[in-house]
Amino acid sequence: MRNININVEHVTRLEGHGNIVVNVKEGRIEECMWKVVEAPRFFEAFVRGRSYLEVSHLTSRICGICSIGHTLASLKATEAALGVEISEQTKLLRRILIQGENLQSHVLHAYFLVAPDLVGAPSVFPLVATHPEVVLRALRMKKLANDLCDIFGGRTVHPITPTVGGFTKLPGTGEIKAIRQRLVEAIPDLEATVALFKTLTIPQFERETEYIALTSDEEYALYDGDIASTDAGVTKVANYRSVTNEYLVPQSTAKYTRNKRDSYFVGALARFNLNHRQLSPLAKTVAEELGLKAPCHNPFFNTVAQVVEAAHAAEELIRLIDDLLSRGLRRENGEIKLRAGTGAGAVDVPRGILFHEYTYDDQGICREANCIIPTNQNHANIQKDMEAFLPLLLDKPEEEIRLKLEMLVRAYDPCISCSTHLLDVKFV
Amino acid sequence: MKPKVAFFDFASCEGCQLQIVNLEAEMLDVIGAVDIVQFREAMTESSDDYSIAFVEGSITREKDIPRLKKIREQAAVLVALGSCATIGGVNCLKNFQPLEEVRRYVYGDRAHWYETFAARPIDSVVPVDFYIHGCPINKEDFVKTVTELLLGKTPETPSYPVCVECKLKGNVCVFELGRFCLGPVTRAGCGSWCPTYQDNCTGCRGLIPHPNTDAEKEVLQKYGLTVEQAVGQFRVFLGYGEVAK
Amino acid sequence: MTTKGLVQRDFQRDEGSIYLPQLARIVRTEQLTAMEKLFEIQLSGARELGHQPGQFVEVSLFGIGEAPISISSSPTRKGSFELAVRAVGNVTRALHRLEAGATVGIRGPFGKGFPVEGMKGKDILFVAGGIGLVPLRSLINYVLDRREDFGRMIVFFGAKTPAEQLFSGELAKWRVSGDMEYLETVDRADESWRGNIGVITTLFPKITVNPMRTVAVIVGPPVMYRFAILEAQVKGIPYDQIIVSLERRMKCGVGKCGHCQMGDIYVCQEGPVFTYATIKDLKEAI
Amino acid sequence: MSFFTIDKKNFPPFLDNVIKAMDVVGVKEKIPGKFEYAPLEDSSELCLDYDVTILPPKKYLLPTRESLVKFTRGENTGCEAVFDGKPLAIVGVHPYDIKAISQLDRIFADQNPDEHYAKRRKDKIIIGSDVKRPYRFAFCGSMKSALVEYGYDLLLTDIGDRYVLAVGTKKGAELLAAHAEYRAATEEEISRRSAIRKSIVASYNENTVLAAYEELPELLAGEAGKGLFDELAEKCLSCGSCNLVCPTCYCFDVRDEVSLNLVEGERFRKWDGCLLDGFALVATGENFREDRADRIKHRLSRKGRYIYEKYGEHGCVGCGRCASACLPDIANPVEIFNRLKEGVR
Ligand SMILES: Cc1cc2nc3c(=O)[nH]c(=O)nc-3n(C[C@H](O)[C@H](O)[C@H](O)COP(=O)(O)OP(=O)(O)OC[C@H]3O[C@@H](n4cnc5c(N)ncnc54)[C@H](O)[C@@H]3O)c2cc1C
Ligand code: SF4
Ligand code: SF4
Ligand code: SF4
Repeated sequence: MRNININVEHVTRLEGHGNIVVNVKEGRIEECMWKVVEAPRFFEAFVRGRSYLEVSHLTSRICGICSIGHTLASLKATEAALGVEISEQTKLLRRILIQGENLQSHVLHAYFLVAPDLVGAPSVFPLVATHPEVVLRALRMKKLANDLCDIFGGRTVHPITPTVGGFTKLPGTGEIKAIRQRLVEAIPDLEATVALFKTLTIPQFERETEYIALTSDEEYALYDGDIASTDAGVTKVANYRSVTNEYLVPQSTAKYTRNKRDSYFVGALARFNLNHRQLSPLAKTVAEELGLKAPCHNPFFNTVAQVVEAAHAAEELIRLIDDLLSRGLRRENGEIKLRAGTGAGAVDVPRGILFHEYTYDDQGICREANCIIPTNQNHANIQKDMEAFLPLLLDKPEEEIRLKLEMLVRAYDPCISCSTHLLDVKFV
Repeated sequence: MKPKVAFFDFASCEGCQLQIVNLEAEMLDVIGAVDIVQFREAMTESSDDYSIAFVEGSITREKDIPRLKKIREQAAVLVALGSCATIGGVNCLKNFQPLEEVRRYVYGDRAHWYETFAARPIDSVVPVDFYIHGCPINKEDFVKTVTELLLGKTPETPSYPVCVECKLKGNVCVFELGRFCLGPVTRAGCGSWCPTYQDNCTGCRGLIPHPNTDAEKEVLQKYGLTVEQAVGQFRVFLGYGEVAK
Repeated sequence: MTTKGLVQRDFQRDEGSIYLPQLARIVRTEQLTAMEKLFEIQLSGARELGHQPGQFVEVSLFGIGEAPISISSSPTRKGSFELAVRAVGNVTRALHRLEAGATVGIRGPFGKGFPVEGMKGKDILFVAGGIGLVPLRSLINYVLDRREDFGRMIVFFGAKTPAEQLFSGELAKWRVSGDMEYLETVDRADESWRGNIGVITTLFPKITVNPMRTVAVIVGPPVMYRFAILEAQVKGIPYDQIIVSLERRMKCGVGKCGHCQMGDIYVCQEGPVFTYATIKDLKEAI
Repeated sequence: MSFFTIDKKNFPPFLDNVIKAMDVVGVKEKIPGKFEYAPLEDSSELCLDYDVTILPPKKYLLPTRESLVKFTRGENTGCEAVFDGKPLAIVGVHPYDIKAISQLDRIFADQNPDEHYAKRRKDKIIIGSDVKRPYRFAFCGSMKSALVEYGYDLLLTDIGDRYVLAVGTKKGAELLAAHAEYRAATEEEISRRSAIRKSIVASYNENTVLAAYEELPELLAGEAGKGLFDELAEKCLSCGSCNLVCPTCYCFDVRDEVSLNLVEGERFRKWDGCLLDGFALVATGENFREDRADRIKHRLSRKGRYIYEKYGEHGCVGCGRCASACLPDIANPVEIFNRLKEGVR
């Protein structure tokens, strides 16, 4: 009988620090753990005492990769707390921004972080020599998404223009028309991406779990909506705590969550399972071509769902931009009336549903803060998946077990530095 | 012979490393000029044989110090990457609240499991050779610094304030838009990123040499902030320095 | 009050750019001290630079930048010219990494040199502090090569330590030369040093001059000027016969970029050589 | 000097024709109450009823960043000068900015002529426009810059329902002939023009420098104003805004930049400012104008003394941009000159 022990320190090609520990004695699994060891940054603790105008800029620094998501969730929570209404134009601009980030993040994850595993390369850099046209295509699509976020948000990492009630500066119509043209020209790149992913074999593994995502009757929800669960139906964002139920575990500086079962999945696959009927036409055909049918319980298909969402993002962005151009852009600078209050806001960022909640005093100073990020909500599910997946791999060489477990974690596209920055707080 | 380059991070949001990945096609020029041997966020292959180390993030716990010292010993050139590493950045906001209360507030009764001390920039622990400022860094700044290192030139950060770049762009001063800007005492190099989008500069690139911070605080008050609020403006990114005390 | 002769200029003239360097080759290098290195440079076709002692050139290292460097060789020595450079920043350190055969860009000669015509027939007191010897050497060798046109030659040279003495080969010749009275000093001696110890002003009492016939030429670090000029005045040398060469930040060398201004004077155009008379009332000068 | 008249309804078509023929920039409203020079796609974007622009038209003659030399490094090291001049019409330039441009023309042509400036300046067409609304900080009356008689190709004066156009150069006349529907100005229109222009000079009477134009250099001579400049230095941020917005400031830094392959590169110049901390700093660490008070006095001396002593006209055209750009409000030349005048008395 075999002894296996694997200790992957700082799994690579993901954001933040996490370890995989596996210990098998004579074929018996002694230890199988997904440990998160990121340095905690106590984010909520230093948002308190800051003005409502600063909070979204500070919480943006929770995560570099989904800083647009954090900014928008933070603004929505602050606007809910202060009772600020936003215009149709602002909603439209924010939808464009969040689709832009989804496109950028999914292309980065699918091409740069996951594809190397599927073609047996340690990273994207060697692919520059072996598959130059693939790498250039990935870079082109990522540049398009980044440039779009730069135009609409001032900056793709830690955006500048989104602010409470609207935007400090609007993009020019010339810039918008130019980026629209590039989106149209990017469709062939998306089709080539689908063709590439059709040739890659996605590991087969299934484990049924609860899936949670934002949902709305108007659209395939990313920016606005209610909380939907495959096990528990729909509930308002305001009572998000009843869904997340965070708890601490010794092995991780991040907190774990559970709802109806002992873990749940958030992210592209959850959004697909819950809202796939509202996908754009191109996205639906891409799902079919890649063999992704709802409900899908294979966590490795999260990357496939991301490719589907990338196609959706491209088509949706063109539609949203046309809507924006037809309305015409107008300068809006509404006054913000301050009031004491508490409010919660949620958006579905690339890695899953993200909750922010703030309490403000009547001077607009933040007194309490709470953020629950997607990767936090997935830690328990990763742990449960690992415990179910390891037994199927016991006959494989140790190297392959290590790679398959790492690929499992990467499929979730986790953002660990996020998960420990902000930890749920029991109002102690 | 291409110099070997490695990327490391401590307490950070990894936005600065992402900016490097966001160089897109120019990234190919970078890997044409240098050999990236360690970059956990994007690469699995890794080696400890490097001569230039880019270090992102602040030091926030005892456990980080040995790892940072090992990097300093190995690297001929250590470059602090981004505000968390160069000046402490947003992590230092935590330093203004009594440590114990912060840990209890966030971790509740299990606070003792998570050790932490006042967040600090890299050069408060090990000597730093060059700085790439900003939160996030400016992509062109990174390429310029790499180019200058390859040329054997001292990578230069502007010693003049953000106002210079703001005026060169013909921006409307954001003080006239009712905002409170730290541009006059903050190092330029970002192309006055935030004021160009009509938001105020919050000083993420650190103070210029010999800043007249008293005059800046006076200006902030003249435009409507209380003394306490004016000092508070300096705590977002410049919390580690005296100016924010 | 009329605006002086303003005319709407016609900009048709098409000359080259005043910022475009010509390429030149380093033919010889010599490490003078730990910090200073000598470069013998030849223009293409060994063309003469056509400089006066005291003038400078802008040396270009493409990609690094440009730096103003005094011409250290005398125009009487043909075929090439010499620069002596101390490594203090980007351009100067990059220059130190170059060997014979390398290419550099040269612009110039720029500025006004030492008033050699006016010094004919006069006694000359050379006061060289440290790197100040670099531009003065051009004048010293010029006077040596035309020795009969000039009166007495008194050369003071002060260095921090014996190891930092520049052009040691030539100093050895000057110590025994009948053409000049050479006095040297160091701030800090080492065991091999037998000579005077102290700052350069300690050499003044060792000589007597006929003040009306004597021209003092003083070049050194900024801090030295006040004291050396005082000593020259104590000797009775008139203000318009005390000559200095000043350093300022220079980014163009052609009187446009504004960095080298001292009051309303552009050091790169009206200097770097000045008589003390012209700048004694200028607060920014010394 | 020949004068023509163009009815207001014929001015937009004239401008649109010019826009079709060449690149045109003009004064546009950036945000309500703030104006800038920017490309005109259509004559309706032009706004002549403005007080001042954030940056002067100088940026089209001395760009904020301008390549001077292109070079290659390595085996075939080489370099060549970069000259860039493309036809451009600048529309709506106020007299003080026209006077400032004429001064730059002289300075860049003096001693070592700067061909980069000359070539860029050569094919610029300046269509001036007399001031309709004086800027509250402007003091052109005191700086002989309320009106100009040269330095423009065409100069518009609004005399109610039509413009009187003064033709400054052959180029201006040709432009009119090629693109405009216009006629010779009548005596009556010309006299209405000079009446309006007299009122423009008078409109600056509330904001004047007490000392006479020729007296300013004395106010700045020797140790004058020591106490005043020390007081201002306390509040000065050394941000350089007063230099950078000024139409007559032209100091520049020169830097090299190389692409990542370390072969192709360029030497460029970019705007600099004497108020900036490192302006006179050399490699050995010596800063020849370290003290803020000296830097402030140096700027004022450049504006009210040094250029006058060399060119016979002051280096300040009284536009008031530095006064509004200075956050601590210590850069206003009117206040400084007047306090020097009082101090002296
Ligand atoms: C007329 C004239 C003649 C000269 N002749 C000679 C000569 O014959 N031989 C000679 O060796 N030199 C000579 N010099 C001096 C020489 O020009 C300078 O040493 C040279 O310009 C330095 O250029 P660099 O690129 O090496 O330094 P730079 O790289 O330009 O040095 C400045 C660098 O130091 C940095 N810096 C900023 N603050 C400080 C500080 N406080 N302390 C130190 N550095 C700081 C700057 O940011 C910049 O990066 C002369 C100068 C003049 C004006
Ligand atoms: S404007 Fe200020 S806050 Fe914004 S990037 Fe530049 S230095 Fe940082
Ligand atoms: S604008 Fe005002 S604060 Fe800035 S450098 Fe000029 S005088 Fe000083
Ligand atoms: S000094 Fe001030 S008022 Fe005079 S021209 Fe310059 S910006 Fe205008």
